[in-house]
Amino acid sequence: MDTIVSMASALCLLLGSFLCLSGGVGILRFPDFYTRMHAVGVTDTLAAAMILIGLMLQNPEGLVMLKLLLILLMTIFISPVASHALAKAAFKNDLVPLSDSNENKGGTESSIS
Amino acid sequence: MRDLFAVIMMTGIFGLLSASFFVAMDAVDVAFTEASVGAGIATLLMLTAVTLTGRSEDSERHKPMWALVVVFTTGGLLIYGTLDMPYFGFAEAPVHQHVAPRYIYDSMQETGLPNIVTSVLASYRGFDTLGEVVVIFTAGMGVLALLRVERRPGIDQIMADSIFYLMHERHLILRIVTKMLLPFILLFALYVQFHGDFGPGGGFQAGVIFAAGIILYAMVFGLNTARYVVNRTFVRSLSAIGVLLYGGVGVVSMLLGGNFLDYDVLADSPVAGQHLGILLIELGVGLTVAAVMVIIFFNFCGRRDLP
Amino acid sequence: MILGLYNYWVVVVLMMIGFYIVIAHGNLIKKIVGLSIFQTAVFIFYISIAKVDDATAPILEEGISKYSNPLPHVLILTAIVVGIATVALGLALAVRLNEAYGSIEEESIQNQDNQEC
Amino acid sequence: MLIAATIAILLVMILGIIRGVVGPTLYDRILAVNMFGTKTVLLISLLGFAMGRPDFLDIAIVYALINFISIIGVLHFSDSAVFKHDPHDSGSTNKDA
Amino acid sequence: MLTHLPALAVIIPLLSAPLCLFLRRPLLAWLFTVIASGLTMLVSITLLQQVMASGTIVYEMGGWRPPWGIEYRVDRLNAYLLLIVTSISTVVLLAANTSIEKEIPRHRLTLFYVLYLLSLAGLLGVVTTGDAFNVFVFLEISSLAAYSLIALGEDRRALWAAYQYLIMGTIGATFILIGIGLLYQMTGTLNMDDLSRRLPEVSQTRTVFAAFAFIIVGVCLKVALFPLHRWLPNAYAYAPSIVTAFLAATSTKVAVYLLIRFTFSIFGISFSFTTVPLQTIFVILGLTGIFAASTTAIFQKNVKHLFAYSSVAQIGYMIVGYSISTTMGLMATLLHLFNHALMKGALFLALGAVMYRIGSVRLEQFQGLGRQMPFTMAAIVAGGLSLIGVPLTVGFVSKWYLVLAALENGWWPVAVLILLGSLLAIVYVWRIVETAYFNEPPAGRESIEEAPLGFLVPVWMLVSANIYFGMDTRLSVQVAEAASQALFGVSP
Repeated sequence: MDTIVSMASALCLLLGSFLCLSGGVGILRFPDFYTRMHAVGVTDTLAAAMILIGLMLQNPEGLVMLKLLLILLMTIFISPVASHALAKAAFKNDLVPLSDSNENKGGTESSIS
Repeated sequence: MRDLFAVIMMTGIFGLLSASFFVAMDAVDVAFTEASVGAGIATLLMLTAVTLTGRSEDSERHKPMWALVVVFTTGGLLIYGTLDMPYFGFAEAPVHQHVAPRYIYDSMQETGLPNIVTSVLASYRGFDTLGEVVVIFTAGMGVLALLRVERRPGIDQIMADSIFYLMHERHLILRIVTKMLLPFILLFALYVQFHGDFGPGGGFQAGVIFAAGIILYAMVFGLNTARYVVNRTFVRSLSAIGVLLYGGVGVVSMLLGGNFLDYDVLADSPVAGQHLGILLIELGVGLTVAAVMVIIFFNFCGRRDLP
Repeated sequence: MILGLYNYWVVVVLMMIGFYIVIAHGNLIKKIVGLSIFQTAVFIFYISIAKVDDATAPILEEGISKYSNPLPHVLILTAIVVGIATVALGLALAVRLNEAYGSIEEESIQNQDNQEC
Repeated sequence: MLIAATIAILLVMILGIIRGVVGPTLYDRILAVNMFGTKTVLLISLLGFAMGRPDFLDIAIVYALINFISIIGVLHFSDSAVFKHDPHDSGSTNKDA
Repeated sequence: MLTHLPALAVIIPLLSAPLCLFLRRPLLAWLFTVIASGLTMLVSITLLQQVMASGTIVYEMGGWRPPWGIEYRVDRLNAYLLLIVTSISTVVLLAANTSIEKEIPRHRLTLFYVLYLLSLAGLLGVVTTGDAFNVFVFLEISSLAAYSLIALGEDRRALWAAYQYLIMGTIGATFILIGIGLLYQMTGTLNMDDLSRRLPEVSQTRTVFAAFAFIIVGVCLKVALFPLHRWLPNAYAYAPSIVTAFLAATSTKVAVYLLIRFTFSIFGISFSFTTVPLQTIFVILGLTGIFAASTTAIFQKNVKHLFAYSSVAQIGYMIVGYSISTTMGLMATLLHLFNHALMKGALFLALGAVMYRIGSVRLEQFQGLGRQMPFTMAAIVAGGLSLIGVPLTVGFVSKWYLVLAALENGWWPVAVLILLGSLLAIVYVWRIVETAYFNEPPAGRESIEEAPLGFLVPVWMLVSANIYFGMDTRLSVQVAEAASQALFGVSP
């Protein structure tokens, strides 16, 4: 039983790390803000959840478990909301998404800083 | 980087990074504070200031030679100074031999708290902490003296049309999530306040988190709504009451025959007295810090909507 | 082994970056940012002093005998508060300066002052 | 496993910092900060377990909260006029970011 | 209650500040502040008497023994400084109600008093404490309050001055923090007394040397020693008059105290003056400071600026006396601390009176003032004479001892230069006298009256103290001598 749980924990952690890394590569390599946002916003929540579940499976005692659960809940709530608000704000402030007709790498030229 | 917003974003990252470093260095209490202050409040304040002053840095960047010389001399001197220092993490260093062992081995008997940082902060070096509270109080008063806007008729209307209002109208999802989170944040602040004796945390951190909750509320629901909830005069008095509570504990212990801030005399047994004293002064710290943070933030924001 | 000091050297470099920003840059907000970096670097320095190898955070628990030094932590808690207080006041001054001079650049403010004299 | 996950997260943090430094738009930086914040939460939780004292998760909670608040703060101020005014519209052609 | 005196000296102003916030009426706040400051003065007088009679008093904060807890340690030097700070603060405050009603908007008056009390408490804390880190905390309290107080000035340049002061002051404080950290690293203690006992073992290490350098530079920033004085003139010139009078008379003095405390008590005389070439550096800097600042003062058009530069020059004298590093030299410095506080307090308060009547302190505005405001101008002249060092004023006493100390050491060139510096002081004081007494008042300003009593009483209190202590030197010389002998370890 113990081995199964620790295996599951390791698996979750591994998956989480992989998702993290893919998100990291995404934020670095993708061409414009919205695609980067997509890469990070999606993987972030799941990766965090995976890692936290992996930690929960490490059999901590009550209070720690509760705190982990809280963090998990908060990430699940906060992360998508933040992404949503961010994308919305960017769009409102005239950041044009990259499309085929638009060869401009890395967002709109006007906002290079 | 000439875009000040970008600079501030990076400062925020720096704050987060140094806070993780503090965790790795076993300084959990410090990490707690740095996270809420360095990455949270300080960033927010800088952002507010930048929206008030303009975003770009437009002076010609000339690299003054003298500055480089000064910096290299100081840096060189410091490096030179480190050469004779005990190595990093070396347990036999004088730092770990002279004063610290007593805190580690005896504080449990003397104050009855498992969190050594809290017992040193609140009891052994309680006077420093009184100074700390007064520093933050001073900053609050200073900001108030600099930025306070006299309330005039009509200004409320202008404020209602301000961007606070716009924000309020626009983000439905944010509002709902904030409403859900807010009670939790405030509850968590209370937990940090009273759990500080056993785990990382204490009055200062709790105050900052509490203030952060109110600031969040102000940002999402508008400054006016927030002002309606937390009255200005009340917050001002609160900041003074916190300091007075702290000092009052000291004065009471003086009247009961001990030295200033000597909590031993507050109750029948020294340990119980220490418990009571630490609880009270942490409460004082929390009150002042929360109130001052709110004062600072509200005054910065209130300044922006001047006609 | 002189490498046992590497941690301090990194801190020194950080400090000097902050210090350079404070004294060399002309933008008032940036100066404040530099000041806060400078101070944070000093905090890291103190916390480095407190670290003991193989020890853990100074919160007593059964079964643990080695703790890091709690005193620098206490000092830095106080110093962080002092830091945020300074930052808040500095920013408030910068805001007022911007209202009074219409600029947050050192040079521009100096120039306006010199004209007045 | 904990160590591996920690290293992976540190790596991602570095990638995030690069994005934060490179920009190019402000929203990229905000995104980087946001991601950095989430990763810090995970890092702290992992460190707690790796150091054998997992009862310090309070810090991670604070991080999550503060992260949220500061992102909201940034967005909130992004509605202001100063924010929309781009520093380099008017003549200056400096691109040293 | 007598045993609690050292703590009370700091706690009274510290806790009065938040209480003062509840007083909405400016008059009440003023009365309250005066009472708090007066009480503190009584406490420090009693303390000085006790210390002179029975030696050092130790007070353990929180009841913890020193290296673990924070200790308040009042010896002769502290008690002397405490008396200077509290008495000047009280006298200056007497004029506050009249002065600031014209200079500060009404809704900020209460805040002004709160900040004033905080600044006072911070300075007293720095002076009394026996713990190195506690110094940093209280230094920041007083500095933060001082920045805000300066920024309350009417002129927009006050803001700029406050900002510059903030940057320089914070750099200084951070340097001190680094220095304390390095010391702590080498000794493992923060208590001053304990530090002085544990330092000799490690005094030959490079770390302690670096710590010394950082602390000295940091403190010198606060002292406004010559090349690091840039923040001072503007800060003094544009702050509200009361603030200028208070800060000019106290804050640099407290910084000089810190310098003495760190070098003499903590690092020890032999380390400070033999291992490090501090003596030569400081004599040169002090003398250049005297000449550069006095010369600049001569060309100032704003009288507040003029006296601010003169303050920088006077700090030069203190530093010279200090770096002679004999009992006599240190005694001269300590005397000058006291005397300079008296002179500058009187001068800046009198300028406040001029500001109150005319609304400006530019030199050309002084025309004809000799006849229009005779008492105020007489006070300025008396203060000026004291600055020059004319016999029968306090300025003479300290310069006399300073020259004696230099001669005793065989440094006759220094003695000559000190006297030459006084000649420069004659020039800038003469400029004011000339404008005020030998010119007709400009058109349209014929109806200026003498300053109100609210000003004249405190100004003349300080001026008469100037003259009294110039003639009857027993009290000040006795205390200063005892303090400096204690620092050199000579039993009196």
